[in-house]
Order: sequence, then C-alpha cells, then structure tokens
Amino acid sequence: MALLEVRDLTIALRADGEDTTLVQGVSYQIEPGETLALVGESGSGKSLSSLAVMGLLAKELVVTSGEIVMEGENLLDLSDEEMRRRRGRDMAMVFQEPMTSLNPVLTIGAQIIESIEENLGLSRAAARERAIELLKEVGVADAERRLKQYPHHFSGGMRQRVMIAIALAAEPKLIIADEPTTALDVTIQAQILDLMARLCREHGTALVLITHNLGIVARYAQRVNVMYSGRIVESGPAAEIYHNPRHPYSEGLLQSVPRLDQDRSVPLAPIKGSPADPFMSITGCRFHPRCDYAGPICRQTAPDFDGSVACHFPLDTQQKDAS
Amino acid sequence: MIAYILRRLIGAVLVMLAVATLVFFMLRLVPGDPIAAMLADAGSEEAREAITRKLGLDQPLPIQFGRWFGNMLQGDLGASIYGSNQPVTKILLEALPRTMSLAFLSFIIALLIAVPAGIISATRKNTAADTTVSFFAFVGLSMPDFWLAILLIIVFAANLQWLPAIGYQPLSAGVIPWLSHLILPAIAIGTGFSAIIARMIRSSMLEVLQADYMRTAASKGLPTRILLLRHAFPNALIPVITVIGIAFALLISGAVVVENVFAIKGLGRVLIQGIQNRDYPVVQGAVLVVSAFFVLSNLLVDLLYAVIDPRIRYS
Amino acid sequence: MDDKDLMKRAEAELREAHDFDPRDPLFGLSKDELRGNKISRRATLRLLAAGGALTVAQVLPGLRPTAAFAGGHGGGELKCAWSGVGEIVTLDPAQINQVLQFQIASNVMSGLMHIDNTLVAQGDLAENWEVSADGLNYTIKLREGVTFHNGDAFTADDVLFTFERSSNPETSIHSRVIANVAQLEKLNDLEVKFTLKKPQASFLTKALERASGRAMTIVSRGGLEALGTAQYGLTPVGTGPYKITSHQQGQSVVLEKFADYYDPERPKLDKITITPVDGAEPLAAALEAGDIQYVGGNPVPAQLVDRFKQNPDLSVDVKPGPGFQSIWINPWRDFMRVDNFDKPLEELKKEKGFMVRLALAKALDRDLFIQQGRFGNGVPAHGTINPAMGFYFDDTLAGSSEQAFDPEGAKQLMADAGYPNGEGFPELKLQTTPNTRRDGLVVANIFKQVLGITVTVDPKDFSVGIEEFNKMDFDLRLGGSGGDYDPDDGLVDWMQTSSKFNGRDRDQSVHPFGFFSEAESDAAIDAQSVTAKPEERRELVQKANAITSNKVACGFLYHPVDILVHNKSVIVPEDARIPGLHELDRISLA
Amino acid sequence: MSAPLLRIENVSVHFPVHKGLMQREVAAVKAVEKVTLTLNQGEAFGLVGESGCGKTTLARTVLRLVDPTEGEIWFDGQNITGMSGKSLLPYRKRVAAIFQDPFSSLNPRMTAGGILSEVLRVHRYEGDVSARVAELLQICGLAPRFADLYPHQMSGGQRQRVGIARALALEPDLIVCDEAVSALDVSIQAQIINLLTDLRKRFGLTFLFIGHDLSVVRHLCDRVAVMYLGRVMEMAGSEELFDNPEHPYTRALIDAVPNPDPLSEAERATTALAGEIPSPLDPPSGCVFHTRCPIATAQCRTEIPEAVTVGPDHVAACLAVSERPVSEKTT
Repeated sequence: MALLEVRDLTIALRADGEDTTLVQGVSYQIEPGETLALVGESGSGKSLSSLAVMGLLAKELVVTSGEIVMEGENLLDLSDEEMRRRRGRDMAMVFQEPMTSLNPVLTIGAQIIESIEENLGLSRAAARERAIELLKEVGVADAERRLKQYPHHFSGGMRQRVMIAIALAAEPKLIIADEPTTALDVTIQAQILDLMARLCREHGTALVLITHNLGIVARYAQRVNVMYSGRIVESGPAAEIYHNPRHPYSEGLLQSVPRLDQDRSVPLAPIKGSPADPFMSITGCRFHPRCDYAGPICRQTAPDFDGSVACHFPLDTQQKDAS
Repeated sequence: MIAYILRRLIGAVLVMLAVATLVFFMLRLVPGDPIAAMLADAGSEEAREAITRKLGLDQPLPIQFGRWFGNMLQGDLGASIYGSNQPVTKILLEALPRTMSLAFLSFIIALLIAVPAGIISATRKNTAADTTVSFFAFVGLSMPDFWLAILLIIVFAANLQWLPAIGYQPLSAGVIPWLSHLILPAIAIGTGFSAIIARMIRSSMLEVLQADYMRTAASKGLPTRILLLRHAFPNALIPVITVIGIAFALLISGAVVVENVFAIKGLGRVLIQGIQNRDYPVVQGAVLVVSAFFVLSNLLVDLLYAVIDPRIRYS
Repeated sequence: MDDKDLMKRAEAELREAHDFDPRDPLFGLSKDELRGNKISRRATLRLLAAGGALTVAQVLPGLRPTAAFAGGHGGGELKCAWSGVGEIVTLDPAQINQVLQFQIASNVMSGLMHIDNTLVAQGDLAENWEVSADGLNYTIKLREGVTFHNGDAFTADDVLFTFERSSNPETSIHSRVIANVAQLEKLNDLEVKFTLKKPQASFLTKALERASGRAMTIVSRGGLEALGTAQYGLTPVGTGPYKITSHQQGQSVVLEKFADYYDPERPKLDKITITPVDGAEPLAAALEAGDIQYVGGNPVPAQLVDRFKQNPDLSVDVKPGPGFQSIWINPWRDFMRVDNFDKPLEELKKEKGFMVRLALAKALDRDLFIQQGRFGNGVPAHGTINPAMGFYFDDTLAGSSEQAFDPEGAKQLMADAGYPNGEGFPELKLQTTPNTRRDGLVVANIFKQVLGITVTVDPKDFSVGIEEFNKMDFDLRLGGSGGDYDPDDGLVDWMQTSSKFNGRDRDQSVHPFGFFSEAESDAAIDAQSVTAKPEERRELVQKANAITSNKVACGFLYHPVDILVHNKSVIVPEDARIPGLHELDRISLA
Repeated sequence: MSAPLLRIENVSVHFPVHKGLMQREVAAVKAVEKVTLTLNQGEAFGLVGESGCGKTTLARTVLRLVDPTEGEIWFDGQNITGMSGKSLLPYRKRVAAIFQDPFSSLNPRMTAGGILSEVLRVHRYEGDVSARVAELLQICGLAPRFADLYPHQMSGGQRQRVGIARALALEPDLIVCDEAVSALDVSIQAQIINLLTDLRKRFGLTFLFIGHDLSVVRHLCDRVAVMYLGRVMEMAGSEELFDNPEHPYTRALIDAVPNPDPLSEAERATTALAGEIPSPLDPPSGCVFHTRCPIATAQCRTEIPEAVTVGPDHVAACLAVSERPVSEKTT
C-alpha cells in the first residue's frame, strides 16, 4: 500500500467569494522509503500541493476537491486538532529558506526540543538528550554547546542541518523538502542533499523533494512529477523522463539547462514565452501558448492525465508518427 | 556591551547639552516678560528693577547663558523666577516621581489592554472580534485624553464615587492611596496609548504570522497557544518596542493635559506652568529632564532589542 | 425686620457715622474714640468709611442677626479646593501676587490690622492705636503674649524686621505700599510708631492689613533664617490661627490648628487640606463626590454656578466682589486716536478718534455680556469703583455716564466718525488670556451686532499680553483688577497718568502717555488719597470716577461677584464672609 | 589576441571592523585579496565561487562603487583607480551593469520607457530619444508597447530584458553582470542567456560575468576565474578549466554540481566537500582552502600558494600543482 496517495487534489484561492484554481486535479502516490521529486517552475503549484498534505495551507487557500490519503485515512476529513497531532509525528517538512525558517529569538535547542516534547512526550531532560543525538546525526559538531546558540550563529548549511534534525525529531514516515538547498552554496548543497538522502535511506523515510533544479532530481530522485501551471503534466521514473520525455514541457525544460558536459558553442533551446500566470484563464492545454507542437485541439480541450502524461500529442507517439 | 552603553550615554549627554543650549536661546526669543508675570498687579518699578538685577536678567544674554551653563554643569539648575524662588532641582525632583508613577501605570494599563487586543485582532483578522478591537482602538485614538479624563471623573468619582477625583498620593503613603489617585489618570492616558500599541501589535503580528519560521513551527505540530505566545509574540514585539519608545513623547504630552485635569503636579505641568510664566530656569530644567527621558528611553529600547532579539549585540 | 427697615437703619447709621467732628482732621473722631482695642460702633463705621470700605451692602449683613451658629462644633478636618490654579506658588507675604495666595496666607499670618466682614479694619496684632492730630503719626500698642508657630515671642522687633524686609524691593514686591512711611520706631517691646510723609486715608487698610495689604503682614525672622526664603515661601511661619504642616507644591497645603493662637475661640477646625484644582469639571466632580467640602481660590467657573445651586448638598452664596474688568482701548491707534484727554468733553466728542472710543464703550451691552459671558454672575461696570466699596460706589453712574449702553448713540458715533454700520472700519484684535478667551468672544460678538465691526479674539499668555499692554502694542485688551478694597486700588493703580499699569514700558517719545491721561482726574485722585474726610473723599473719588468713565479711560465692562461654594456640612458664619477672602478660622463642621 | 580592455592589478579590498568605546579599527574583512586578472576586448570573463568569495565585491570595485584598498584598475590604457567625480564620467558611460534582481533595480514608479529615456537624458543623448528607446527594447526582444508598462506589469524575464536594455543604452564597452540570470525560472534563464550571447556577438561587448552556477558560467564565458575567500584559486579558458581542473577546490565545485542526467549521475562517484566555508573575518592561514581540502598537507597551513602556470593560459594557486612551462603558447 502506498504511504501517501493524493487523488484529484484541487486547490483554489478564495478572495471576495470568488475562487481562482491554482492546483488542478493533482494525483500521485509515494511508497514508503521512496524519493519522489516534484519539478516545475515558479507558480507550478508544487509547493501548494505539498502544503496541503501538511495541512498548512494559508486561510485563503481552500481544497475544493480531492483526497489526501495517508495509510488509508483521508487527511482532509480530520479535525484541525487531529491534523495538528499528525504534523511532526507522521510527516515533517524542510523549507527553502534556512535563513528565515528558524525563529530568530529562540535558541536552536529550544526549537528542536519543543518538537520532541510535543511529538514524543519526552521530559525536558530526555528531549534534550535526544536533541543532542539528532544534532550529531545531522553532522553538527559540538552539539551540546550549539544547542544554546541562536540561529544567527549558524551558517545557512548548518541551519538546514538543524531543520533536518527538527524534521527527523519524531521519526516521521514522510518528509517533504521544499527547495531545501536553493539558497545554499553548491558545495553545501551537495552536503545537505547527501545527508538527506542517507538519513531517509537509513530511517526508511519517504521523501518528497520539491525543486526546480533538474540536476538535483537526476541525482537524488527515483520518480518524478513534472508540474506546470497547477497540473502534473508528466510523471514517471527519473531515467525515463530524462531520456524520453513525453511532454513537450519536460523536453523544453531539459533543453533549457546548460550542462557542464555540453558543447558551449551550441545555443540553448529555451521554451518560448513566460510561465502561465495562474490568474489568467487559458482554454485548452495550459501549456499550448508556449508549445511548438500544439495543434487546434490543444487550444480547445485540456488533455487528461493518463497516469504518465497529460498531452494530446505525447512526444514518443509523435516521433513514431514522424518516423 | 558596556562600551556601547557608555558611548551612548556620552552621546546622550552631548544631545542634552545641545538641547539645553537651544532651549536657553529659544526661550529668550519667545515674547513675554517673566517679571511682569511674577509681579502681576503688585509690582512697583523699584521692585521690577531690583528683581531683574537680582536674577541677572539685566546682563547680556551670553553672560546669562555662560552663568547658567556653568552652574548646570555643576548640577545647579538655578531657582524658579516665579513665586518663592523654589530651586529648580527640587521642583523637578518632586514632579518626577509623580510623572514616573503616572507613566508607569499608564504603560501597564496600555499593555494590559493592547497585548490581548492586538493578538486577538491579528489572529482573528477580519472577524467580528477584529472589527470590535479596531473600533475601540479608533475610538481610543480619536478621543482626546482630557475628554476621556473628564468622563472618567464624572463616572467614577462624581457618580459612582469609587475613586477620588483629583490629587496625588506618593507611594510612601501606601499602595492603595497611590493607586486610587492614579488609576483614573492612568486610564485616561493609557487608553489612547493602548490603541496605538494594539494597532501596532496587530500589524506586527500579522507580519510575523506570515513569517517562514511560523510555518516551520506549525509544521512541528505545536498547539496554537505555543505558536502565538512563544513563536509569534516575542518577534512581533520587536517593532512594537520602537513605537513604545517613540510614543513616550505622546505619554508626556498626554500627561500635560491629564495631569492638569487631575491636579497632579508632574513634569508636564511644571513645563506648562513654567512656559506660561516665562519661568526660564524651570522650563530649561524641565526640558533637560524630558530630553534625558527621551534619550534614556531610546537607549532602553535599543537595549531591550538586544534582550528580545538575540541577533542584536552591541559593541 | 424686613429689608426695607434694614436699609433705612443702615442708612441712618451711615449718616451718623459720617457726622464727624470737624475739629478732627482725620476721621472726625476724638482721640478717645479712636483709642483702645474696642471701638464704638460709631467709630467703627467711621473707620470703615475712612478705610474706603463702608458700603450699604456690606453694612447690611453685619446688621442682620448673626447667622445661626447651630450645629457647629470644634475639631474635624476640612478639605478645600483652591479653584482655577495649578499650584500655590508662594505664601510668603513679600512675594504674594495673587488673591488666592493671600486667601491662604491670611489664615497663617497675622497683620497689625485685619478687615472684618464689613471691611472694617480691626486690630489684629495691634491691641490698640493712636493717631496724631495731623494724621501723620500712628502709635500702635502690640498685642501681648503672642507667639509664632515656631515658639518665638512676637515683639516690636518683628514689626521692624517685617518693615525693613518689605521696604527693600529686592526682598519684597510690595515696597511701594509702604513708600509713604517716613519712619518706623520701636518705642518699647510692645509699642511702635509709624511716621507718614503725608496723610493717607487708606493707611490702616492698605498698608497694615494682613490680607490685601501684605506689606506689614508679620513674618518670623527666626522662621526665615531657619527655613531659607524658598522654603519659607511654601511653609511660612507666622502668628496666625493655623500653621502649615506640609506643602507639596502643586498637590496640597496642609494647615493645622495653632494651639497657642492668641484668640482661644479660634480656630475651630483641627486640620485643613487645600488642593489646587485647575479644571472646572474635576472641581465639580470632587465637590459633588464630597472629596472637597469648600472652594477657595479663583472665582468658581461661572458655568458651574447654576449646577451647584441645584445640588441640595451644596450651598452657594453670592456677594458683590471687589474688582472690575474692562476693554482697554489703545488711543495711539490712528482710527481711535486721542492725543489729549484734557480737552473739554464736548470738544473731544468732535474728534473722530474719540467718537470711535466712545462708540466702542457705548456699544458694550453689559447686561448681555454678563448673561452670556458670566452666566449671569456680575454687576455692570462704568468705573473702577466697585459696589463692594458701597460708600464710594456711585450707582447713578450707570445712568449718567457717557459710556452707558446706548446702541443707537454708538451707531451714530461710528457713522459720524466715517464708519456707517462699521463700513471701512479696520478689523481689531482683542487681546485676552487663554482663560478669558470666551469672554472675549462674547464682547466681539456684541461689537459685531451693535456696530457691525469685526473684532478677532487673540488669546495670549498673561506674561506676553501684559508686556504688550505695557508697551502700548495692542488694539483692544480685556483685563482688569481684583481685590480692590479701597478706591486707591482702582484709581491710583489704573486711572492716573502715573498709574503703574498705564503703559509703563511705552516709548515716551512716541506715546507721551499710556492708555489714558487726564489732568482733572489726576488732581482729584491725588487729592482723595490724602483726604481723610470721607464725604469729601467720596466726592473726589466719584468725580474722578465719572471723568474716567465719561472720557473713556477704557470701556468698563463688569464687576465680578464673590461666590462662595461649599458643602452644607460646612458652617460659614457671617463674620467669615469677607469678599475675596476666606476666614477659615471661623469656619466649622456640622 | 586583442588588446586588454580591463586590467585588474593586484587589487585588494578590505573592510575595516570597528569595536569598543573609541570604535577603533580592530580587524579587517579581506573581501578581495591580491587579485590580478585581465579582460580582453570582446571577451566574456566569468567569476565563480561560493558566498564570501569576493566575486561581488570585485565586481563592485570594477564599477567603482567600492574603492580598492590596494592595487590598480586600468581601463582601455587608463588608470581609473584614483579618479573620482567628473573625471570618472567617461568611464561610467563606457561601463554598465546588470544586477540579479531586476525588480529591485528598476524604479517601480517609472515605465520601461521612462527608465530608458532617463538614462539617455542624463548622459545627454543627442539623437531621437523615443526612437532609441524603441530600438533598445527591440534589441532586447521586447515589443514597443513595453515602453508604457511599469515593472510590476511585467514578468521576471521581461524585467530583466529591460535591465539589459538599460545597460545597453549608452553603448558601453564593458558590461558587468552580477548574478544576472540567477533569479529567473529555468525556461526564462535560457532565453536571457541566449540574449546575452547574441548581444555580445552583435555589439562586440566585453562581459564580466559573476555567477555561482557553474554550468551557466561555463556556457557563457570564454575564460573563468574561480575564487575562494577573496583569492583567485584557478583561472583558465572555460573548457580547459572544466575539463582539466587542477585546483582541488575547482574539482570539488564541479563534483558538487549534479548533471541533469540520471544515468550519468548514477555512474558518477562524488564525495561532497566536507566542512563549512570559513568566515572571511577570520580566514585560515596559509592556503585559505586548506581547512576543507582533501589533499591538504602541513605545508598548506603555513604557506600561501602562488599562482603557477599549469597550461596554456591556465594558472592555479595550489602547492600540490607544479609549474608546467607552456611551450605551445609561443608557437
């Protein structure tokens, strides 16, 4: 059984009684211990759908349909209080900005310990012991002294280690990491991602990795969901998507990124236009204004997601047609 | 840290000396004759001249200034020109505990109202509770404090007769007399003050509630109470402290009016009466104390930052 | 005895009182009559007349059967508010510059004389006295066995010390009051002799009285030396019925019964707390709540009087008060210029500047002003002499004065001066203090209604306003005097060319005189000051008063009334009702 | 080989740190330490490195927003180090900058047209301003209607195009790009990279390109210098540097960048560089990289390595590499 199954999740922004759909019909599942990447550009809805899983959507954002089933239980049916108890215990989150994601006026220790106390019900002293263990596990040296320090005493990389320690505090089954290394230096990024990958493997934790960096996806994820403008446009094993992208957007993304092993003199092949504005209504496929392959039907009917791709003209079939 | 405080204190002294100098000369620019005020209808020409001579007001301004400044540096602020020539230091020392008591109580009352009100209206943004708090904040802000003071007197002193209408009792006379005399004026000042702080806490809280670390805290599954009181409130307090520091000015100007209504001779009233009578030494002394208050409260605010916000360390 | 009978009897007594012996240049009293500590009723009334304080109105209450003393008993604590003031700046007689200050000091300090409720100067520390035939020598026998609050014995040395202190303008602001004293001698420990430069009708009331006089209010040398002048100003030591046990400036003055006071009957209360209260509403609240039982200080705010009258717990007593308020008109402004007031009235009336002045004064609807501005509390004024000085007060002046209210005449004058219906007349500024701004607005409105001219009210702090007034830098100013117990107070201080307020800081090359200068009234005022014969003095006083009224020294507006407000639990006997003063030693609690 | 346009000679930039009652200077952050490099006419030069490496400070020094503590900057044969005020104006006209965040570097209350024409007017442009504005927009791939739009009405990529147009307005010789594409979405980033490449070719521009994304820098630049804690670790032609890195730090950087290819990633055996970047306030002694270097020896802790030539136009500052005389260069 899948650890988490998201079915037809639709999220809208509710303002002045009017709904603007930001995430439309997103479905995916993740197995225990698996690493699933959500890839997409800004506004693609990858963060929103994950916050919905955590029950942390802002008040103005509402789930208008769908189910989020974790171990057979629809999280959307739970009360606020039941959901709160699940957070931290069953699932945890690591956020993008290590510089702002820790409370600046509380010590690192306080911020780890409160989570342990709340979720494991340990005494203050025992929670402190556990916090020291956790810090050591995530590679923070001199843990006992550092517990008493404040976030501003920590570098970005160290803060992200602390965030990981907090996420791991109650040994959750699922960790959602939202762009965990975007703000970090390259060498530190590698450290953090290696650490996360190792810990998830050791603890058997499932990881949802949200990123826009295709390199990271290639190195760390087993399966990939490519998102565009609030929808999953393609889903599948990483190697499959990288080598045989079926959606024109996936292909475009891959061709947009300069690579270290590429000929410099060949220009990049960017996708034309700009990412779709979530507030702009587009009939048909939301990618069609930027798509080189779009036909008349793309302008009229939105393609359904068949579990692998949402496109009227997936690339492999086209190529077959062409060949 | 100590070096920082010392440096700030030296700066404070310099500011105060500059203020003292400025006030000395500005006061002389203001029309009005202190001797005339003093003699009212009683004075004879000889008395006028004799007093002018005695007070040195016949001397050229720079000499008057030099004398006053020199004495001030030695801690002698001179004597009131008016009435029985009370030493300015004595007048100020008597007024200070009254204003401090009033300011302290007003502040406590302001916080007692503002903190819950601000938090409630921030966490229940755009609900009935928020609107109610906003409404009262608006009323509190727009109601002149002397008017509120009079209302309070009419209700609590004249009609209900729960509290004395006027006067002041020092703390040495007992906590109950002290409090019973100060509670109405403190409410009169504190209400307007609390409206400002509540609005400030509200907007500051709203901002903090959006902060990344609040999301982190929520992701740990912490209960709302801890989220608000441990994570949001201390952070929300940081910008509020600045306002409190600045609003000290408001407290003093509020005190001027309210002290008058409740017949409490605090700093505000010393200042106003000094100005009315063109009592130069008193005004100079009072301004010096008020500016010291400002400078020190600003320093205090800065140091409070360091207490609340560990990122700030002064060197 | 109804009021009519009373009046008749009072008038008879007054006539008798002034039926003096022509051989006596001073009071028409024989030396025997004047001597001693008990003067006959006839002598009293004459003295009173000589002191400039005799009035029908004042005689009347004195003739009524003394108010019931029932229910009063000794002891207890009285809580007073001193109205309209933030703090009692000084109680040192040498520095006192406000009525509300000597209202308190008079209960703590003694003078040689003290006026009673009929404004008669009675011996205070003066046991008895003798006046020489030429009116220049006053030999005063001092009361024996009097002690200061600090235990020092009171002797002639204290009189000399006080005199020296008060004569020195560096130590006292009242040196002018005793400038007419050529010499003060100590005859023995209990006897002193004043020698005057010229006879002075008002000597006993103006110079030796303890309240309004102040100059000879006896101060304690020992107390001064022990406390220093600053502290003495807060807690002066005297020989009065109460001693000050605490003075928190701006908060409270606490008086306690002085056990060794020379009159064992007084004071009646054990303790009095006086709180200065500036605001009207807080005062009302405190009074209504019973926090305050008795109000002294500045006149109770006019708008509260009716409210207090309706309160069954409170007693409100209204009497004529000593003082006057005027609209001062600057004669150096071109459109109301008068270069020479000495010209006959008929000629003055042909000058445009004078026409305007007279029009302004005539336009003053004093009754309307008192109704609107003072909430009905006041008496129309046409001169400085107030009705509290009944004997000198000229009640015909209201009808006879050139400046009696006459809207048609005022309009006509303006038209004659070239400003029909106020057209072409410049906008004037009426200077007031912040406290009298409202009065100013009422006056401005009256000018607008009657003359069609625009007057804007310009409130200025007292110290600023008085400076401009003294420099003749104003159009119109609302101001006047309080605590006038003798004709000198109004006439000498305000109406003469040499008066102390008559533009004393003016540039004399531009303004040869201040707001008013008139030779005939100057002479009459000089003469009345030294005229001991009351009727002659009255004649001179009223003559001067009429000239200043007719030639518009200023637009006289109103005489204030003395309003006493207290809780009914406080018993205020008639002899404690001295206009403008508070005889706290005669007051008791029910 | 074309003539050098910009020469940075032994430039150091130190920021003083004050402390105590008298605010005495107690230390200095050595943001840039003894950097020497040359930009040839028409060349794109890349500066890469992680935070605190001094690349942005160096760029700001070139823009004369920061004064060098020591060393000289020569531009087109002129020493501009000591210049200030008016004498600097001709230089400012010839050097332009493009910044990371187009939103904060554009005045939100001005339209794109207003922003561009303001630059032109300030420098007394003598032609038809509105025609030039339209031309600049067109050059940067924006329709003429963009002249009337405000920054908030545009997407991030469009704003960056306006930023580029502004840099081009005065026909500069040198453009300093400070993380000019870092904030953009992947698909837009590619568009801007292509635009910059085109413009460079079209107008013969010289680029000083500051970036932290190695793939982008490699793609855009002819020559690259790798900086670490204020010092240049290695400098070479782009392909040479990424294909044959000599310095252990360069190698670690390249290792850390994941390739967007799961298969090649699976084959790559990478070890992340251990440790944190030391504080520039308190840099390590000797070779500043020795605290994280996998091959550091005791000598590295004391000796500051000199830059040595290790190949044609390829220098590295590491004690572990030895000088290789390059004969090919002369032939």
